[in-house]
Amino acid sequence: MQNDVIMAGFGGQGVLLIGKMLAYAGMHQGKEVSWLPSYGPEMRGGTANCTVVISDRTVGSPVIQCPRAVVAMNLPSLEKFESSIKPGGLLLINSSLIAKEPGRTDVKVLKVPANDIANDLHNPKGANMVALGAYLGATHAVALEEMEALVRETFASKPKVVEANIAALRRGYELGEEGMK
Amino acid sequence: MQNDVIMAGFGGQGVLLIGKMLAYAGMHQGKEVSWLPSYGPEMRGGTANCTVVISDRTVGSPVIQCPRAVVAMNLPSLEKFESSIKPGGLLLINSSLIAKEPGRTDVKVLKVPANDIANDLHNPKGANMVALGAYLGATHAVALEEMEALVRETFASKPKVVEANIAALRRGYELGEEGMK
Amino acid sequence: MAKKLMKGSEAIGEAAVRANCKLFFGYPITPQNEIPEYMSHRLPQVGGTFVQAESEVAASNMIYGAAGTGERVFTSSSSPGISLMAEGISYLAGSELPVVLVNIMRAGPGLGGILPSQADYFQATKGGGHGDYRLLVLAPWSVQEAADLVQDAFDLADFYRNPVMILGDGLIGQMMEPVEFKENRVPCKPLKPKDWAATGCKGDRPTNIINSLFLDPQVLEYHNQKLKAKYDTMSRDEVRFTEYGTGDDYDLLIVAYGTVARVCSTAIEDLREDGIKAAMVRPISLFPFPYEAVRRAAKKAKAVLVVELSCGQMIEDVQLALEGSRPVHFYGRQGGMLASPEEVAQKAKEVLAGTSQEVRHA
Amino acid sequence: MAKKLMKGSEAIGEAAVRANCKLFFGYPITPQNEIPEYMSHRLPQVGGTFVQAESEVAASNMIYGAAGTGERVFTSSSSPGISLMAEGISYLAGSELPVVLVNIMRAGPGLGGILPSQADYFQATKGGGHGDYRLLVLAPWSVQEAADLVQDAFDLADFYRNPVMILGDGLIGQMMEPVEFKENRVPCKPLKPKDWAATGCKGDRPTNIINSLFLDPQVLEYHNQKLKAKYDTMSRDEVRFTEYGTGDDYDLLIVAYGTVARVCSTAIEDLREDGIKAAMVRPISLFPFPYEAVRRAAKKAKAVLVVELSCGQMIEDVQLALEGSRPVHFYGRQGGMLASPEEVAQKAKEVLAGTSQEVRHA
Amino acid sequence: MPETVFSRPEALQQVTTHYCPGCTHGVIHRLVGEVVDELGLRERTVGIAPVGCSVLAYNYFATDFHEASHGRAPAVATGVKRARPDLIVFAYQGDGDLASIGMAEIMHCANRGEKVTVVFVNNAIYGMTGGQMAPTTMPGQIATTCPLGRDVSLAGWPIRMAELISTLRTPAFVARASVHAPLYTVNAKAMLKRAFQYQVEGTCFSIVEILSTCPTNWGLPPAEATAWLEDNMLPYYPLGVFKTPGGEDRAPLPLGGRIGASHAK
Amino acid sequence: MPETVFSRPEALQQVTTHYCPGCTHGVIHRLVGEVVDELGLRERTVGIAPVGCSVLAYNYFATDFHEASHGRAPAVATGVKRARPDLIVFAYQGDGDLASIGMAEIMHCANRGEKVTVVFVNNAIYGMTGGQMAPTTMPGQIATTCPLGRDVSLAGWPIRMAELISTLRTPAFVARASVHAPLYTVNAKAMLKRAFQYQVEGTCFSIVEILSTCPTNWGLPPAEATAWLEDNMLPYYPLGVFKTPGGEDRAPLPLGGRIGASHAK
Amino acid sequence: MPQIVIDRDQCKGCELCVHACPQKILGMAKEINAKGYFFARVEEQKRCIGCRLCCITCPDLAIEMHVHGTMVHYFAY
Amino acid sequence: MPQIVIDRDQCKGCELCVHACPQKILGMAKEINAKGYFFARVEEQKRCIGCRLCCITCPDLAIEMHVHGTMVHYFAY
Ligand SMILES: Cc1ncc(C[n+]2csc(CCOP(=O)(O)OP(=O)(O)O)c2C)c(N)n1
Ligand SMILES: Cc1ncc(C[n+]2csc(CCOP(=O)(O)OP(=O)(O)O)c2C)c(N)n1
Ligand code: SF4
Ligand code: SF4
Ligand code: SF4
Ligand code: SF4
Ligand code: SF4
Ligand code: SF4
Ligand SMILES: [Mg+2]
Ligand SMILES: [Mg+2]
Repeated sequence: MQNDVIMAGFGGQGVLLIGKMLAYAGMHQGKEVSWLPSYGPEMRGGTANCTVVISDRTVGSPVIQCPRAVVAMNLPSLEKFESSIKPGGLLLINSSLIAKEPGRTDVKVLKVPANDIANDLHNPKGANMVALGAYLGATHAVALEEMEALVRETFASKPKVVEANIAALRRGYELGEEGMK
Repeated sequence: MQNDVIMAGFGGQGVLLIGKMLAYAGMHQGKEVSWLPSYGPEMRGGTANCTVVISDRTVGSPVIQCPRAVVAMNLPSLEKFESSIKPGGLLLINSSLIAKEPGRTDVKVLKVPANDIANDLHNPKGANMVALGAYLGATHAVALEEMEALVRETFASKPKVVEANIAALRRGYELGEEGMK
Repeated sequence: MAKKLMKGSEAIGEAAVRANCKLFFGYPITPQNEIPEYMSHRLPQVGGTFVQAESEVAASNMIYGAAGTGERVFTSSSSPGISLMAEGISYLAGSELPVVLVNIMRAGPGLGGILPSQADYFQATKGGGHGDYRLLVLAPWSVQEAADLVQDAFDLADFYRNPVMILGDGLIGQMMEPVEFKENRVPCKPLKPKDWAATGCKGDRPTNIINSLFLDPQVLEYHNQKLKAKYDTMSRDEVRFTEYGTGDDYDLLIVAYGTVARVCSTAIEDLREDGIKAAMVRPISLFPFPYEAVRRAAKKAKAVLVVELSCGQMIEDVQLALEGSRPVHFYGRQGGMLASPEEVAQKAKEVLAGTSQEVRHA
Repeated sequence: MAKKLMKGSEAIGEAAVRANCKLFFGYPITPQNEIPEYMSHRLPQVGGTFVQAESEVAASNMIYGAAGTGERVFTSSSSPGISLMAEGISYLAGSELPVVLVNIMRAGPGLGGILPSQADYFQATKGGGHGDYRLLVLAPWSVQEAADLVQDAFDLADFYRNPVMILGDGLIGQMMEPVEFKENRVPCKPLKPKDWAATGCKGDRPTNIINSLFLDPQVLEYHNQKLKAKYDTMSRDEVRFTEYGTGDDYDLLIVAYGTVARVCSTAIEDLREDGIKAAMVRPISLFPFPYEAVRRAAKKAKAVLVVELSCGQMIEDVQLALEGSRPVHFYGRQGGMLASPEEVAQKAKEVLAGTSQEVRHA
Repeated sequence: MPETVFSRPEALQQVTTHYCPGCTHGVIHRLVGEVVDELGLRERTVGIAPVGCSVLAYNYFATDFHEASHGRAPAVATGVKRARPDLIVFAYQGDGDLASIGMAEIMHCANRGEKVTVVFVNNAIYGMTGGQMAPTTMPGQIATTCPLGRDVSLAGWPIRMAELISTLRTPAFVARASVHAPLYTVNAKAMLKRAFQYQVEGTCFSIVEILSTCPTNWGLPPAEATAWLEDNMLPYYPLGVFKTPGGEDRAPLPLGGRIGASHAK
Repeated sequence: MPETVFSRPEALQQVTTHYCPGCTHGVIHRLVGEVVDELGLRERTVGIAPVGCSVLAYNYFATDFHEASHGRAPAVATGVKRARPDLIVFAYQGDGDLASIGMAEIMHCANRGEKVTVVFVNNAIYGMTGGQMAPTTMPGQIATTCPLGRDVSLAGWPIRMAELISTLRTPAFVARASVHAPLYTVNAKAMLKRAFQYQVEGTCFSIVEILSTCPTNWGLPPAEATAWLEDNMLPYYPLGVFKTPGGEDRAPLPLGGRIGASHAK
Repeated sequence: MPQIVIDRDQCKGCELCVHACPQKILGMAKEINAKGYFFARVEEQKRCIGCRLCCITCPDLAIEMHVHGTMVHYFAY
Repeated sequence: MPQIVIDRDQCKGCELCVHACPQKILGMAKEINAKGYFFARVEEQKRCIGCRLCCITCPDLAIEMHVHGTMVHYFAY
């Protein structure tokens, strides 16, 4: 079993962070993982993305041209990666920032208003957590508990942030599970 | 037919020059020729030598480990090259400066008191010409006339030098021819 | 130590520190800036020294000086920077100094681009500098392997008194993967005191001289032959490779190294799903190249496919191994473009279907 | 012009002048100092420019700038100096600039010695710099051939927009032989106007840019493929070699290049006197290597002997050519020691007697 | 009809640069473009781009260009100028490029008195590669390879290239300017114009060191970056003309940076 | 028992050098050897030999040695000293080595303030390779790559390295001396001793530029070579201390070469 | 009469012009442009004295100045 | 009493010591040494003032000085 995902967004949206958290949680769960950021000339253009692979066995290629899932946090990311998703895969859209309708019909499309939810939870910076939760809910790539433990560990020095992020994560998770029904 | 010779002596004795003249004359006579100076760390030590090949056909190796002839203008040169001469070859010794007896018995040894002759001819710098003449007399590697023409050409601006050198050349040539009888 | 998720660049730096290397001299260049950056904060913590050299030329000579004292030292760079070290590397090899060089390859030639490439294979294995010398060249395919090989590299360098190069690509440098550093690691080679080092000649010992100059050609020839004998010993004792699926039957043998070999391993799985049997030999040591292993593994196959992020360089070593006994095919991407498992699988199918053209030297 | 006895170094310099090269940038190094020295007095006579660069690094970049204007330019150096040009050469190739580079090889690695060697074969033919690129490499065996090849080199460089290297050894540089320069020499390739040169963009023409940077990997991949196609064309059209005695029967084929091939030609004659039949293929272009010629010529022979002033580098190309079809043997001298006809003949006898060991990659 | 009194010079292409917001590389490009225009040199100018943030300069100038290898722009410029003395050649270099890896090439280009112009952009950092220490990085300034700030006892003091070059005996024009505020920019342009003029006249080598900001790697918003430059760099890197071709052999003491204009911040 | 008041220092091997008759490289070797002896440093000294006529220096000194590549001795010295700060490290360099190909390395070594000592032998020529022009070759001086004499309009003026290095801000000891006549040699030794002492104390980088003869490539008998040095080099390369670690940031004007001794010629 | 024209799509929103203007008549828009930056704009054209400091400051050549009628420049540029 | 000892086989015959000696008591031999050089020698030992200039000058360490009894040095070396 392998889960792989490209997470993409603006520089400040924290996609590299949730990618790393996903990889970490996978590792904690005893899986093989890899995390690969895009680097290159476009780096400074303001968009960022990373590829995470979580697998039961040695990770083959850490570069995934046709990922099983894409998490698009903004419009340019949707436009860049939509076409690459494996047929039958998952396209998770941050509908707070993306108004455009995706064109793909052969993938499962999950719209999550991540920023709106984060704002509702008084955690405006937590949109990435919502998206991460939704991704987990939709794929069960790693267990929610594992991720919650990681959040506690990561933000250990800021208890408020821990709680806010766990709330965001859980809300996302629910939406993710629901969406896949 | 190939003639090859290593000419060796102190830095100031003009062995590189007579080597070049030999190659030039050979070329003028329509032969294939090569001239190769020693270069390398010992260069500054004060000794100099060159290898000249004169051949009817394309010169194979311009490096001759076992030359058909050696012209030794001083003792270190004799010591360095004596052993390398091809059996049956020629060892021409400047007996003005070399008192030591050569050890080889399988080569023709020709002793020419080059400096003394040059001094006698009031051309103290002409010892190299004497040696060159002797080499030509002994081997007929190129014709004496050819070499005389070259001397005229080389020192064209200094008629006195031309005459002195031609005299030295001729005297050497005689000794060379005689010695081979 | 527990597993930690680390960037390849940082794992390489940390591995050096754990191999008791306290000295780094280097110059920034993408995509390996994380290595000097890591060393600049890490080395002072362990009492070590980080020096940002004025250039790669200088860096290669600083490690020469440092290695000459017998201390462990390394530098890292990327393709153009490694080219600037060509003279220095030839001196390091000629003077038999143990250093570790990391080349996180980017696409060339010239300024090229900053994305991954494997186009420095020739330079690394056949000698970018002048004269007869060899680097021991190790090519990791994962962050963990990078960390392991870096530690081995220091032992190998000391054992052979020879520069060892870690040849990775931008992916190795940028990727994060779990890494575990073993406590109380045992050197992979027995290590002797460095009594040749130039550290001040106490008492009556003759002076120690770090040198590659031998004006007497006969002495230099002996030196060359001594070096050659050393490289021959490496060729005998230091061949490293892994095999993938060679226990089974297969029609196609893939040869690939570094991260692109991971792509190939995925391709092989995909091919098996399609009922096509392929296996892989992955050279880990590029010099010495696993000629024998490739030759042996090719026996079972109908054809051999070499996959590289270059126009084809390692393929020559594969051809030297095979001596015409099997047709050799090539799939390469260049310029920072990466080969995908799908492309490799596609090419594999073409090879077996006879629609791919064999590579020969006309 | 009448024949003149010239030193190889001077003949090279004069050949460049006659090829209408009015620019030289270089740095002194033994054993090729006579080339810059010659240019420093000769170029001003023809309205040209000689610049003593501060280093070989600078020299390789000066010729880059000069070549970018479309003017003919060359530099020369010897092994360590060529290593310092590795980055520059990669840039020159990547930016497709026509320059002529002369390497009068000396013994290495490191500072080594100053006597003749052929140990830079790999560096010259497989790329000392980073990235996928090739130099067109020509190896003269006589002063006349050096003069001829230098003139051709300028034409080839212009035709292919690629650096061309003349690879000689200290003998070629120091030796005097008769040389003849033909008047009204016709270029060996048709030459087009250099409309790509950066010489100021008059009027509305788009700017001309001399460049090897392509940040978009797809664009860089196209660039790489374009370069590869050029190298393939060279491999098809620019192979140069001569054969020696291949018209007759022979048991042994010798492969050697440069001055050492002359030694081999003498050895072959000596061997014939002893009743042993040998022939030779002498590659003149080292890249492209005459694979086909070697393969063809080897058919008549029982075995092949490669002779080099190195530990064995061209031998790999010979092996690639032969694909195991004939046993390949090697005779090499290193460090500035020269092979003699006697030694080569002796080795030849051993090969045919079965007492020499074949070279294979284990 | 309104008259256009300020617009893009012809010597610059109509494109957007890749420079970060507020990076003064853009200002310096414009100044060079304006000078080239004003002297009517565009059609015979060849620029040399460095390896550094300005590596793509050839996309921004409407003149022929060479892309040089890191630090070697002065050598490339030498090659161009010696091959074609009729061309106007300028090299555009960063501080890592010129003062670190390219130290030998700039010193020798200046010392040979090559008739070329060097535009030297000193932003006290390696911009392109992500903020490593440059030879010009200020004492205490944090960079990715001196995470605790430059320690002069280990890395030495910042190098003042204008001063260094101006001590050479060979005649040259050497000046330092800044573009952190508009009236300094006016002065910078005047310096550049003199530099190019000396080349046009075939007089001498010319170089203008220009203090520039790197908001991204300094970790400051653009306006704060200009203030940081003023407060930290100006005192150490005084502005002025350090050498003129007719002037003294030895460098005059720097003129003391301030030009007679109020500083807008 | 007579007392030996002058003899070969212990830090020199009992061998004959390969230097040409009258070449002052030999004098400079002796001075370094004497200073190393007098300071008791032999057993912890590591020398760095350059590529140049002194390439075999490791055969002449009785200390451990590194042979550096051409121009890079300061980088090698940096490597040695940073690896083993307890060692005393000196680099011995010629003018082609240090001022031409090695310009970047010497400037940066000095600027980082590496605690090493550089013995810089300026003989205004490339000795080893047969007399090509060096950056220090005098205007009009004939060399094999400037057969009509150095033309400063094409090759620039000779570079004064001591002056150049002394303008760097990082503390250092920088001096120029000469060995063309015995009392100058006495002064040269004093300079070298100060230079090594600064290193022993861990104070700073130190360099002594020493004017030296090359009778062979100047084409002069040794005694005429010393006279040529005095007449041609001294006026252009003034002797003196250019910088001390406690001294001024900017270089003092040279002290004006003459030391209080009659010149034996 | 000077007229300042800011090309909103060339602007990278660095705000340097806003700081440079002695009249303080430039400001930042609340919207973003095609490149995603909040761009600069002229807020009170009529107070503009035509000093060109904004033009000279802009690193991205986003600002042009046009003049209707004649105008005196305070300094040469 | 100073005593100057010149090692004839270390000498390369450069004559620098001859020029350096303020007493002009050194000269060159008419024979050559093992290296092939005309070597320097002391011609009038008793006029030697022990100034050491010859020792300091010699590039080849061919000159040693020994002192019998005490001696004042004119300058420190
Ligand atoms: C030989 C080589 N070494 C290193 C690099 C990596 N590199 C690219 S730009 C740069 C530094 C640029 O800094 P600077 O010259 O100050 O220019 P800036 O980006 O600050 O304008 C470096 C080290 C390279 N491309 N080539
Ligand atoms: C990379 C490289 N370039 C060039 C040379 C050739 N080379 C050897 S010594 C030398 C110059 C030496 O001159 P200098 O440093 O002045 O020392 P000197 O011989 O005068 O004492 C040169 C150019 C070399 N060995 N390596
Ligand atoms: S990194 Fe710095 S120098 Fe480079 S473009 Fe950005 S702000 Fe300018
Ligand atoms: S060539 Fe010159 S520097 Fe070298 S040893 Fe001879 S005299 Fe001295
Ligand atoms: S011209 Fe002057 S006053 Fe007008 S907007 Fe620009 S800066 Fe402000
Ligand atoms: S200075 Fe230019 S880029 Fe910056 S905000 Fe003003 S108009 Fe925009
Ligand atoms: S010590 Fe003085 S006086 Fe005596 S020989 Fe030497 S130089 Fe002459
Ligand atoms: S100085 Fe020394 S080498 Fe020269 S002549 Fe006198 S003793 Fe001999
Ligand atoms: Mg910078
Ligand atoms: Mg010198």
